[in-house]
Amino acid sequence: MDILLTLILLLPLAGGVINACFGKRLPRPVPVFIACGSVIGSFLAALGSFTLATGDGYRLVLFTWLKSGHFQADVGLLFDPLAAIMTLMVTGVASLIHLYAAGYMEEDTDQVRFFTLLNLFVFAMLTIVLADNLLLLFLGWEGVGFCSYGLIGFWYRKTENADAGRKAFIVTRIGDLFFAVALLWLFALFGTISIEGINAQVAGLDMTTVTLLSLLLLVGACGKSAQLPLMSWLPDAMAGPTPVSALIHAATMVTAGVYLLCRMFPLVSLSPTAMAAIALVGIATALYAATCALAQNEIKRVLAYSTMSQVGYMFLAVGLGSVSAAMFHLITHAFFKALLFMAAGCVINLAGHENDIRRMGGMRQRSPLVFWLFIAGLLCLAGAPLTSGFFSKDLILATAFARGDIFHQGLYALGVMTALLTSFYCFRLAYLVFGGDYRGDELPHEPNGLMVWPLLPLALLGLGAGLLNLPHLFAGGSWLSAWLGREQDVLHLAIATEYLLIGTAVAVFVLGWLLAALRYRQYVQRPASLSGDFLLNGWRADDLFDLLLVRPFKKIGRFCSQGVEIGLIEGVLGGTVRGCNDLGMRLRGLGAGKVSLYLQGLVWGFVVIVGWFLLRALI
Amino acid sequence: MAIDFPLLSLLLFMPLAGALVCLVLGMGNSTAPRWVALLTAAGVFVVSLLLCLLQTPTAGWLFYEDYRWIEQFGVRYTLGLDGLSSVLILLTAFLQLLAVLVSWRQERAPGVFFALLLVLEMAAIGVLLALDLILFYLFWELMLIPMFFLIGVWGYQRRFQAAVKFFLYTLIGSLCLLLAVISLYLLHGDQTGTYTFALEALKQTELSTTQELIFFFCFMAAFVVKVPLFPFHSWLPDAHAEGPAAGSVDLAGLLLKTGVYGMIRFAFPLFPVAAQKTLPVLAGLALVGLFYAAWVAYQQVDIKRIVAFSSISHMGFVILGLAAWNQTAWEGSLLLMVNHAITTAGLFVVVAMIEQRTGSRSLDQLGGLWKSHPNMSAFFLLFCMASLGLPGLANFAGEILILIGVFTVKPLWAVIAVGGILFSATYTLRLVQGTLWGNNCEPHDKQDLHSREWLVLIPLAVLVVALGCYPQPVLDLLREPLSALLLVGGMP
Amino acid sequence: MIVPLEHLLILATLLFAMGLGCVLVRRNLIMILIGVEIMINAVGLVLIGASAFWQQVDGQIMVLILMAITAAEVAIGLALVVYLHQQKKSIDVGIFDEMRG
Amino acid sequence: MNQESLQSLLPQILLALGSTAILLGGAWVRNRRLWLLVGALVAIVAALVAAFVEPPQIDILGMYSASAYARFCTVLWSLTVAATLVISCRYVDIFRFGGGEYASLMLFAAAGMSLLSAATSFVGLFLGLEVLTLALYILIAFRHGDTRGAEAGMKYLVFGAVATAFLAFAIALIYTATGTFNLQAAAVGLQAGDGLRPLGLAGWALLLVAVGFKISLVPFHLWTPDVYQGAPAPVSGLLATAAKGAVLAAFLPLLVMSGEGIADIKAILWLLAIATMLVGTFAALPQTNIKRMLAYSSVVHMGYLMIALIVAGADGSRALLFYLVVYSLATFGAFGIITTFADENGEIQDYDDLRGLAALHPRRSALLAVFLLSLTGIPPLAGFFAKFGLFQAAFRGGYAELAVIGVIASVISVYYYVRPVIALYAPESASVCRDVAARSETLLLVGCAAVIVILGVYPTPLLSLVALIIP
Repeated sequence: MDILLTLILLLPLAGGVINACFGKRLPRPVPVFIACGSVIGSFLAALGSFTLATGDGYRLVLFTWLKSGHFQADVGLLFDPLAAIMTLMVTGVASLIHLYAAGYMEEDTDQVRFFTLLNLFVFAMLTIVLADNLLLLFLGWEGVGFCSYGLIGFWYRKTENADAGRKAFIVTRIGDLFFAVALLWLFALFGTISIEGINAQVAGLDMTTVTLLSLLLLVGACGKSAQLPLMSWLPDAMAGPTPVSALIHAATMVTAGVYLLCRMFPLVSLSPTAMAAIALVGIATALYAATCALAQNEIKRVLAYSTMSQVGYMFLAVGLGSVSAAMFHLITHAFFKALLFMAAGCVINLAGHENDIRRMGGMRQRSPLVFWLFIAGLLCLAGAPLTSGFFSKDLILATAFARGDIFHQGLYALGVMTALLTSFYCFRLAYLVFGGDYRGDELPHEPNGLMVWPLLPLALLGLGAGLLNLPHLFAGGSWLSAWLGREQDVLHLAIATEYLLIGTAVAVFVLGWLLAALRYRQYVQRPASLSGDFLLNGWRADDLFDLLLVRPFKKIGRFCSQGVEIGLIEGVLGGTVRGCNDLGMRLRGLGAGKVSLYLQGLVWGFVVIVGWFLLRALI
Repeated sequence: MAIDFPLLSLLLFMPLAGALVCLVLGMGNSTAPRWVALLTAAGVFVVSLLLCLLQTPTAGWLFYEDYRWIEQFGVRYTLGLDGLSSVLILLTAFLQLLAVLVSWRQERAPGVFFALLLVLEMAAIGVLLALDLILFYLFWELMLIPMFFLIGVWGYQRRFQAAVKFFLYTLIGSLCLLLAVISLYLLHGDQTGTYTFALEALKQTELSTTQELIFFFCFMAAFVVKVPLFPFHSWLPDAHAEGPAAGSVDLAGLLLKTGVYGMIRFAFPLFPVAAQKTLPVLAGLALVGLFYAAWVAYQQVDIKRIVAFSSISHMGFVILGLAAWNQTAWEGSLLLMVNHAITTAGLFVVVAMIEQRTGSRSLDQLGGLWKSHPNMSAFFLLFCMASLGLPGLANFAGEILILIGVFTVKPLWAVIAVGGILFSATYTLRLVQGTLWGNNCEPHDKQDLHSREWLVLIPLAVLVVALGCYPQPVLDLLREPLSALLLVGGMP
Repeated sequence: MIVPLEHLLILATLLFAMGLGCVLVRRNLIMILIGVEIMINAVGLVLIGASAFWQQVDGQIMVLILMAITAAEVAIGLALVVYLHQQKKSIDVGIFDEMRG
Repeated sequence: MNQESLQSLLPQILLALGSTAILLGGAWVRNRRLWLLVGALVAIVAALVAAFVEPPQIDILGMYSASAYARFCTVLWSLTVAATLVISCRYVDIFRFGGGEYASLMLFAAAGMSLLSAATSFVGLFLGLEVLTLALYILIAFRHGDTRGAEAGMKYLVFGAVATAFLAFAIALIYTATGTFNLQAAAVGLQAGDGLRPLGLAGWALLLVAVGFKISLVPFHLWTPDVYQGAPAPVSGLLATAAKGAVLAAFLPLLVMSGEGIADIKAILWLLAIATMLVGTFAALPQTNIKRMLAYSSVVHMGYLMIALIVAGADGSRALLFYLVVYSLATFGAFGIITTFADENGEIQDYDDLRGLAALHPRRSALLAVFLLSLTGIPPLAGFFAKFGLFQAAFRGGYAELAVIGVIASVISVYYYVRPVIALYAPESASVCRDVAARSETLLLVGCAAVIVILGVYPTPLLSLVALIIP
């Protein structure tokens, strides 16, 4: 069993390393096989070892990474239900994405680098999932950062792609710093960094410490999960190839934050303040992203914002204290968002590598299959009744509602509001892309089989994943909550309320659809409105950050290098040297070759000496 | 335990012999010296590896040699080797081997060039072995001469200024050291009646606090300049920018290390009280330097200068760890020092290769190298990632240990220092972006890595990963000596 | 002795000072040499006086040695004067400032 | 004047006779090399005699002493002269010197120096000094038809003459004050608080001026660079090393004693030392002519030696002797290199002419680098231990401030010492192409460098020798 567990982690790593070292020398298709094979292999391994994950889970220490004084960091795996379900999801979705990528990147000359990074990414992500201590988790945490840097900037010849990659790296790293501080502090407090160890001891802490720690973790999570205020990297990250977007934004990286919070839930949940903060961040991001999504013109950017918004829901769930709700939505979202992104990739191909939805339309005729797949995804996203998205989102909102107090009522209201916007932009997207007839002029570019058929299982999962945690109302057993051992997350509401909530959800969905239908059924060229522009640029957040962070950073840098380094330090040195030289010049200038002057020097010396002696003789 | 056969002297004089042979052969043909140098460096490496393997993690000296030398001054020829020195010596030998390979195609006066390299190696090893202050000082100064000529003769345009700057800076520091040593020696002599420069004996000198502080400052003047610690760093970028590739490798790999070594082997144990008093100042300078250097690096255009400033920034990290004064932090510092040496060496090597191929070192003219030289770029990326502290690669291991060690003592320092990780990301990514990505550079030499360059880069890369994932062997060697030194420092 | 030592010393000092003055103000090499001669003669005077004062002969021996040496010096000096005159057609020390700094 | 005293003076007599003999012989046989080598031989013999022939009596007529110290000095100067003669072989040919005259004058100077450092009375001292100076007058202007040489000779002459006058007057006054020519007695007599003391003090003032001129202390140093630049390189070498060393050696025993009068003199010396170290250092910085640079460097080193002179005592004296030897080796070597670089169109002095010479003459360039770095005092060259001993002595003697100033000076000195070295190793070669050095020259210089390196690594032998001489 240990072997299997190790293989989950090892296979993608091996695949990545092999491709990195020898990929160039291998004949063309082989690296792809290695990449896909390794990931699928690790998926199978995950399936195989799934049974291990019961109760408190299964610990496996491979070797000691760092040991110094009291500090010890093992490379150890903690395979508990949470990790197990996450592992399955990651490996599963990743496998499909790899297959899709195999098709998508077929002609790309730089395939090997792509798959190397993809594999390493999966490895890093799995490290996050399986790590049994925070330092190892941090390794994965930074690892995904690096891989996404490499993948987003994959087409590096275009500078803006590289810039996007850099932005992603740095912005997420800002979050990482807080995480790191939390890590240090936790070690200082408990003398250990093992997740179990920490969670076991948190009870004793005083409230402020807990709150601060939780907030630090929250900011860390925000960085990776593109929550306010560290969200600005996500839309730009669309510069990367579509499979990357799928992998980073659907399945894995963005959900890492949520996962971290769930991992550290025993700690986080201790502080109501922190919980409220998490919930607020979540809902705020959800709303913010939804509004931005309304105005986006690039299909992938719409999806990116939608992701942000959905992850916001997950944070909300965590903030509400319902891990299972968060995980539930995380998983369903992974399915349908991966589906959406990859379908979007097909659409883009169909539109002849055109990203702009204003220049699409009529895609339905071009490929009905893709159309249906995409719609399936959209329905889930918009929360159409009985789709997985419906159930997961509903659970979150219901939980919020169930809390009853005004604060949570407010959260609920905002959540519903967001849901409305979501279904609105979903159908806006649907109409603009598929409705009407084609507005662009590129020739269609048929997506090959490898790009289409991995979507089918995802579509099925997306539509059906609701079963994972079907509420009692629908005669479900809330399996996921049970599996995660969090029965307390299961809601027991009055039937009436349940129906009320579901009613609102459906109503909101329909309302959004109708509005979208009214507005976008027939495509009309609209002049860019000020508000639209504002939303399009994500509330001008980038300009804000530029003003607050980037410019001052550069200013200080210039001050240091110009002012201090060259001006002060070099100036002082140069001044000293020049001073010495001038003095030297003046000294050598004495006499100037004239004997008479030399003699005067001699006499002056004589006078001084005699003067001294007279002085001594007199006194 | 002591062994009769003078292994240490062998280790010490092997390079010297090699250097002499190089000089002699250098008169004639131009290919012989490099082979001699290579063989010598390899020999030294083997011996030092042997010494490391022979290590049993004990606090005492594994090897110890002590002979009469200059009775009139009470100077003795005393060498000692423990885990600490052996790690650094191994590092030195390894990097020197690479330095020889890097400068394989040295056309101008190869005999002298390689001789200087070997002398430099000898001096560095001597510094790491010497236990008699004058002997130590001798080697300490001896390091200057070869480095000075390497920069001043085989350097670039402004080499004279750079060389002299380097020379003066370091000389001022070390002459302060000399004065302190002499007066300490006299003080001890007047107290005990035996005039000696032996480290162990001088530790027993009774000093008033003010005396200690003065001596400590004089000692630190030498070491701090070598490290270099902000604001005494301004010789380093010039030296790197103007020096040849091998020179940069040695600067980053050998010279900088000796500064830190001097602190923990001499300055701290000799003057524990003063050290304790001044730790906050040290930490403050380290922190300032950490960010300052990062900021300056971010503004640079010359990639070699970027790397130079990055290494200043990293040394700030190291010093911070020392200032924390506890086991974890010190182990971290030493580990980071080793790792940083390897990473930076790698960076400089690749930078030299880039310059060979493109004839430029300016970010404005470089870019898109991945297209033409994927392998070289891959290595560069690896080293850059290591240098920005990506977990699993070399530098991170040291940095995290330092941070943890510091946090347990002074949380605030650690929290500030964490910011340094972000800063290193900013300039490193700028460096990567300016060289590898984009497409505004047409290198005149299309040839990707050739065999010798593979030979240089692969070991470095392997080490970068290995030390990142499993630094335990190094840490085990360091543990005992460091804890012993910490105890001398007189703090739990 | 008839003349008191003080007077002699004063006279000698004056002589010496004059000689020095001559050396300082004159730019003609020969004049400078003459100035030096005057200074040395002052020395001789002092020595004589001193040996009289201490009732010793050493001083007078010294004077003889001094004379001999001075003679040699002057000989060389004049030779050099001739040589210089060949070189620059002048013995004004002021014009010999080819090397400076 | 009995036979013992003649025996005791044997080395000096050998030198004097040798020089006259060569002078005579030179009239008939006009073979330069021959006479140079003969001269060198004589000098070496004299040195050997001084070293190994035990003199029957130490005190010679109360004028000179044949003490170990004096004999050590004799050995030193004779060897220096011998080396200078050997190094001059090619030089003398190039500039068509009268071989006989050159050699005999050198020997004459040697005799003067050894008498000077052996003197125990003012008479002997004066005699020795004058013998030396007279020889130097001629040697400096020895290059016929060279205006700079003539100018240098003139300048040296004027100053020499004035200094002689000062010295003579000083001696006269001290004699008047103390009634003895014996150095020790005179210095002791200085203590006596009788009415004549002011006279004695005045005498000492004049004496200091004379000495200051001879060993070119600031502010009496102004002639130095000009003379060194104008004089033939080997002669400059002699001027910088033995000529100064002899004077210092002569006055060392005086200051070893302590007392009120000496204290006053030390105060003056203290001032002079500081002025000399600093002024010399800074004046050397902007030099672009290696001979002038070396002149200023010699000024600075005299400043260092002043430290030892002030510290006095056994420590100081030993440090001084050790330093003197090491300094002489290095300086002689440097001037020797310049000598070997000379050819028909003159010596190379400007750094611009030195550029890239290393490519043509790797050996000599390396040697020059060694010599200059030794002067800088960088280990592992002898200069380091010389400075080390000096500063250590200063600390012990309670003159830490002098040591610190010395350190500062030597830091700055790095700049002017390495400039020519870097010029030598410049990639682009200067147009001037020099012919190769004679084997004898190379051997000699390599020998110097070797000694410097060995003493830098293992100074014990010389240290113990010095300790032997100064108990």
